[in-house]
Amino acid sequence: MSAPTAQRPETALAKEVAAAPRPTLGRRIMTTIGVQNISLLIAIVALVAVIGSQNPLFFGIDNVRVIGTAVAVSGLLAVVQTVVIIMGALDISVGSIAGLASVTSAMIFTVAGPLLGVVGALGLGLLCGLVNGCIIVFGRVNPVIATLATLAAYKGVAQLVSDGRAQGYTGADGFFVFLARGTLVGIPSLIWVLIVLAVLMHVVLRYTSIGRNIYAVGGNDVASRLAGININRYILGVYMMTGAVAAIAGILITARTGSGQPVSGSEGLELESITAAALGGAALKGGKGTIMGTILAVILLGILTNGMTLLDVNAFWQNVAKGGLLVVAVIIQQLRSGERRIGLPA
Amino acid sequence: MSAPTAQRPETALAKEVAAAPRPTLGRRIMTTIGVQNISLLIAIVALVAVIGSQNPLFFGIDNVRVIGTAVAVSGLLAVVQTVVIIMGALDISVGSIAGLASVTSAMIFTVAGPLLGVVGALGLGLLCGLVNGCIIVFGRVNPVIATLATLAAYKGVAQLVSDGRAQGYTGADGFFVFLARGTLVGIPSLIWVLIVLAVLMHVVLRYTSIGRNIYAVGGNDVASRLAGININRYILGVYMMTGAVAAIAGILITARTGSGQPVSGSEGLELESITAAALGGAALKGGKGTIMGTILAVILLGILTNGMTLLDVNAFWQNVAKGGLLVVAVIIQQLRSGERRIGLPA
Amino acid sequence: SGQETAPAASAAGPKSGKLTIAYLQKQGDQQYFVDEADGAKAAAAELGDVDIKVVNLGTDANKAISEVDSVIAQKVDGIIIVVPDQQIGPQVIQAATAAGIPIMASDDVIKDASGAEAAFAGFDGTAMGNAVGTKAAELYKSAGWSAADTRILSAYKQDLSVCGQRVDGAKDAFTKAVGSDAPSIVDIGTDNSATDAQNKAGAVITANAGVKNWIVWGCNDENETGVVTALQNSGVAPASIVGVGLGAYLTCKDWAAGQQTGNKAALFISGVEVGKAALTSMVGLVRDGTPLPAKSIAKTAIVDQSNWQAEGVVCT
Amino acid sequence: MNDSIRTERAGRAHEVVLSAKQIGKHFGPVVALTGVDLELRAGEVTAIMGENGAGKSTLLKILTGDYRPDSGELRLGGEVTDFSEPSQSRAAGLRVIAQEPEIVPHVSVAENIYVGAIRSQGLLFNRRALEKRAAKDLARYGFDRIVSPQTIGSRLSAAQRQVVEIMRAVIDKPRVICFDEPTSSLGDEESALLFDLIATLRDEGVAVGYVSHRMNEIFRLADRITVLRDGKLVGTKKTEDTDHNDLVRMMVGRDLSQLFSRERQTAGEPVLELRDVGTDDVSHIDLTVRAGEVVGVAGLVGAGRSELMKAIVGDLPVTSGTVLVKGRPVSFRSPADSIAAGIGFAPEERKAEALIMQRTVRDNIVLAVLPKLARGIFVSEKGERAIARTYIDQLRIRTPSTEQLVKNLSGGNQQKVVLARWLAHNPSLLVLDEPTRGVDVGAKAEIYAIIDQLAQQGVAILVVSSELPEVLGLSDRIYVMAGGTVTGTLDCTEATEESILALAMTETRAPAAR
Ligand SMILES: Nc1ncnc2c1ncn2[C@@H]1O[C@H](COP(=O)(O)OP(=O)(O)OP(=O)(O)O)[C@@H](O)[C@H]1O
Ligand SMILES: Nc1ncnc2c1ncn2[C@@H]1O[C@H](COP(=O)(O)OP(=O)(O)OP(=O)(O)O)[C@@H](O)[C@H]1O
Ligand SMILES: [Mg+2]
Ligand SMILES: [Mg+2]
Repeated sequence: MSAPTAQRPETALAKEVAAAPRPTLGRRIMTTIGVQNISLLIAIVALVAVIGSQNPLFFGIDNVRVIGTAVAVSGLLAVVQTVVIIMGALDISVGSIAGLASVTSAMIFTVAGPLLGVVGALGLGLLCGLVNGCIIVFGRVNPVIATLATLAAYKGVAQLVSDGRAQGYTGADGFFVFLARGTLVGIPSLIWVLIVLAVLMHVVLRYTSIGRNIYAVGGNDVASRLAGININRYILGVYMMTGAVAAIAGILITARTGSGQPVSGSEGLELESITAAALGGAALKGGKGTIMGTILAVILLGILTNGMTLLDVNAFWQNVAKGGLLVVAVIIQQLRSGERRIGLPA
Repeated sequence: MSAPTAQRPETALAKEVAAAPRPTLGRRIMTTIGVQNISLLIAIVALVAVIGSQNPLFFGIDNVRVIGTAVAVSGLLAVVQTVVIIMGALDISVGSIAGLASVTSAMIFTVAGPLLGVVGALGLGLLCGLVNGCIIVFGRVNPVIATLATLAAYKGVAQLVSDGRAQGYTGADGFFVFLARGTLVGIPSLIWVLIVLAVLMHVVLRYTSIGRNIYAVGGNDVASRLAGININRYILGVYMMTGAVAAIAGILITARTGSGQPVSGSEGLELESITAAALGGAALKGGKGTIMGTILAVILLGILTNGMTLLDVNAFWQNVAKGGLLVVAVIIQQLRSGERRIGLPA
Repeated sequence: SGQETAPAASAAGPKSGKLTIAYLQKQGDQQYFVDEADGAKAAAAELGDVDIKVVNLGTDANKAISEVDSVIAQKVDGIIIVVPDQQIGPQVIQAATAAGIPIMASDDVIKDASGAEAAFAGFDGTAMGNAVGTKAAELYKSAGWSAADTRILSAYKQDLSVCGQRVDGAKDAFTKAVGSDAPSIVDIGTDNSATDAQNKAGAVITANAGVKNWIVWGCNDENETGVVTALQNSGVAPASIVGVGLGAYLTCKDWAAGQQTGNKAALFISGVEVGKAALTSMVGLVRDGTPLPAKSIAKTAIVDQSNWQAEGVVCT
Repeated sequence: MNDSIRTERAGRAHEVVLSAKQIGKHFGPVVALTGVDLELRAGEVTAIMGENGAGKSTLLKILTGDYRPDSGELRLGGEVTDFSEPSQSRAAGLRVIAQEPEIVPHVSVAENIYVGAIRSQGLLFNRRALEKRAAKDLARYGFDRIVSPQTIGSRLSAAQRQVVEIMRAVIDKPRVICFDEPTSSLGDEESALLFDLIATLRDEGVAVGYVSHRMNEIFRLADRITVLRDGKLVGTKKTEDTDHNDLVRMMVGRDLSQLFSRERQTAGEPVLELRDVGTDDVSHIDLTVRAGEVVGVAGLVGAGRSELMKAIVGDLPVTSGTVLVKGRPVSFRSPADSIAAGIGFAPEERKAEALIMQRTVRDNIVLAVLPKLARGIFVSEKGERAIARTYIDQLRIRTPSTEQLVKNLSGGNQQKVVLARWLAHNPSLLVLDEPTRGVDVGAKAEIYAIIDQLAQQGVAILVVSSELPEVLGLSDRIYVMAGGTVTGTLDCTEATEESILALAMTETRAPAAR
């Protein structure tokens, strides 16, 4: 049989497609950064202008470093939380894992040196992530409940191993001191850790089949499975990765405070990371989000906190302002997308 | 009109539908309570047996009252959180609203008496809920982000009005004392508040068009909208109702502690309420959940906390045990449903 | 400390046999309170036939009420409580008195509805602050700094009333000791963790460029060490920092390692001692009818690099 | 509903009840409709036809107030209306049965039917009464044999969902009712019920709009036919003034011929053999597909065809019997295994099972071949675009670019994206479950041509279809299923619609209990 339509004349549609104008440079930059991110950028610029006009010290290189190091820990968690959210899940236990890793890294370090301290904490993080993943995949427990439960459990374990006390002293160790205060090419090592991880995740998500499949699983897990993706493996893998990165965050907490903290410094990081990811445009239903957006959100939140403290805003007003600005930032972002104002936004 | 198809021959399919057997009594009880709830009941019974065998005081009527009053506040929030979750959203700001209501009720009470104190707090709760709803519906902000933001904002407002300190003293006022310690037919008034609200919500959800529409909106908002449900109105309504109930919870906190607490006593209630709702079978994707399940989960969690202190379990172990038991309870629940172990559980 | 009998103490008569004492603590997962519970347990073991039930209240005033109800329902013989918020005092005392169970406050004073204080063991927040402020003033004066190029950084969780009492106490004692020409104070709102203190202090240091010398105190050791670390990270020499910690469990780490540090001193309160004292008094009341001493003030010490070990600070 | 009200609301025969004038709508750069007129008359069925993406669904969504038009005017019963919400159009007596049925997952069929229309009696609503009413309404149109009022929404099959969607619209007797491809997921039996229902509505004076790609339905039902092309109105004709070829010309702007001619050839080695295969839902299946052969699977809705296909590709477990691929016994533990073995599977429900709605056309097309395209783990976006472009051209997928989100494509074009995914995979066995659901005549011909081409290249093809002409036209051999098992095999030379139906309605044992 002859394919009856093979020689079809060009239709209007084909022409239409062909005639689509080449995007201008401005448009191309726009699409690379993304519309959502542009609103974040605008928000950041506005905030910087306001704060800087009140106190020019804000622009000091020192202060930029302060902001960078202040957001490093929560930024790490926000980056991995973004990956988890893109996959359509959530990890509420990241803070607890960080605490557990912080205290164990310091304890192992005390008896066996920094290398084993780091390796041990990372291993523990991977294990915690694996446990999360297994509870979810094989126990069929909703990710929120599962990680809420392990939030409590890992925290308990951290307290048990440390008897609730800060453990060890890493302030005299070269490696930990470098992590806490060292710089490379003028950039503090804490910030480097965040940059390296963020770039890595960005590349994985955008340019590898692994990343693509994570988006697919989050977008429609049934379809992904039928298209040959081993979705269980992805869920386990992402949770393990998250556990490992949370452990890195824990090691950074140890380095910064000079001792292993079972709870202090890591409580509440889960909400912070979710806030940053969502503000950065990750949809909690899965399938959507970018590392770029999350990093911009982390920066925005970091500047906000730093600026308000710098301007000596009372802590209570800081809460109000933070909540208010968060809402405004997201509203601007959403209204730009021109969505209809009906029902629950994704 | 004559049914045009009445005389068509019965097919295999028709028989299949017609032949569905009448359920037996046992089955009908099962379906009324629900399979999920049965696992919760089993978990409760098991827990009671274990704790009671270790310490017979557990069975004392006093202790039952203690458990009841201890879960009253978090139970209230869990009940309304269930409604929000059924509608496919989340309200993370409930704890903050409770704190704000607690402190304002005490402050208004101090100058204007208990009635105005309660009315004022309720009004404030409604307002907070309305603000949440408006941000979500008209600002197009994802409910999680929106209420995360107002969590901070309302907390800040509570701290500002109270300067961060507990306010007033309600321990000498008849009404507040009745709320805190009074009983009716031998049942403490705190428990009555929870019972009344839970029954009310149960009835609304199961037996009124409002409730059925809430399930519909949560299950499929497109279908609901196309079917003519004004979903925006439902979202606003549910958030306002949630704000009001959170305010009641705040008033109870005031009554119990004898003073208005801006933060203490209400922090962390959001996670507790979500945990209870989810453990009770509410699906975070919306459209599914029952008040019965949530109440059973609240009881389970209350018994767990009470039992562990009764048996003098170390606070650190309590965390581990709580996390572990939560996982086990949900796993049992899920495995009974015989779902395939693939992908993310709902 | 006086010898009058506290109001709640008359509730119960002598009792023989096994005793159960409840020790309810706010922030029971913090090192100081863990120590306190350990001290109480040790004293219980020493006294014999005493069961001790430790309950963690977190920072939750509502949970405190629930747990008081709970231990009353369990018919314990005595309650020792560290309240998360002193405003709940009347409710707590009322509940215990109604049940005929003797109650005693630990670490934070509580009053009943008429304003009468319950028996107390420990060292209250204002007193802690006073000790810190006095030490800071002493170090400030001996350093010979001028008020104009010195700032005081006071880091604490602003919605926690006990924190407010501590830093207010420090401020009062400091100004009293230094006089009118005291350096100005910058409040830093934190979540009581060392990392947050570090982050927030970073911004404050930026805002106060040009300041030469710094005095640091806070609600706990986390706050104080966090701020000192931020100062040192921003290039301030340890010699230009007077940090006075509260608790000594983190400041001791620098000292143990022999580091040059801005953490110059710290107030050490032995939680173990407080726990022992509180429990011993309570058992004395229940078993022998010995009235509770109205105030047992705990042994405290200002420690520094030279004497922390001798004073009994345990550094993990 | 009260009869007097009904007569009052339904218009006099042939009176224009709903008119749309000069409707325009665009989505960003995509122009979906320009200057379209439509009239729906009382007591008449007006068919709306056009290729995939012509703008039919968009037009209907404008009628319900789901979308607001950029320009133009709507009149209902002579009065200008401007619906901003579906609730308003509903109140005005206008219903549209959407192309993709929207089901509330965790509530019963009864509640699904009355969603948004549940009224409390006094304070409370009566679940029993609602179920009874639903049962009565279902029975009135004969749909009681297809779905029971107690079934939970998430457990409904595609056909059952469609029935619920239809029932929702008809329960309170609207003045205007529009169907958007209602039969695309229905079998012949259900379709017949639907046609009876539409006839009844028409006779009662309701103005009916009907969108479908199936010519025979159009000629059977429609009084008038409105044709759209590329978002523009081509024209409206009375059914008796037109014929098949004329309509096709109007729709695609040229003639189409030879829809069903297949180049049959001698089949090669067996690619897939099922020997006494059983799963939870089907049992005792023996089936063979050879290289270069097109094998059809026919049956009524619920016969277990989709379950069998999912078992073949490893999505559902095979519980008994043997599956051989190219002569080797296999036991796939997941679709990944079957894909690795060279099998491609386009499932029945594109929205739920096949597409990632919020991702681009490119992402969706390359999903199954991503590992092949990748260098190591790194994907090549250029390569992806090239592949996507190839299949967009080959299948004439109407999309402004490879980067359009799939959720913004019309239903038929979404279906083509699914097919493109599996063509890109280059399989040796292609399993297609209802491959032409919602696909227009022109595109259907293209898909058939592609199936034929693939078969000639030696690909083994297994097609499930509820459209008998399609099965008959495509297949070399036809398996007919009923009640979860194969009731007969027919060769293309002997098969007729009648012989298939006879086998499909064979009484079998009750389906396996679940
Ligand atoms: N929300 C949207 N955003 C962007 N484009 C859209 C959107 N909805 C529809 N379109 C485009 O509008 C055009 C008309 O789509 P419509 O769904 O009305 O087609 P249709 O005639 O119903 O086709 P089919 O027969 O395939 O269902 C298509 O090109 C489609 O891609
Ligand atoms: N999720 C489900 N839960 C319960 N029963 C189901 C479910 N999905 C399908 N079924 C039932 O399984 C049986 C086989 O369905 P299947 O989809 O395989 O039939 P089919 O022949 O492909 O028909 P269709 O044309 O509807 O796809 C039917 O009775 C159907 O109602
Ligand atoms: Mg369409
Ligand atoms: Mg099927």
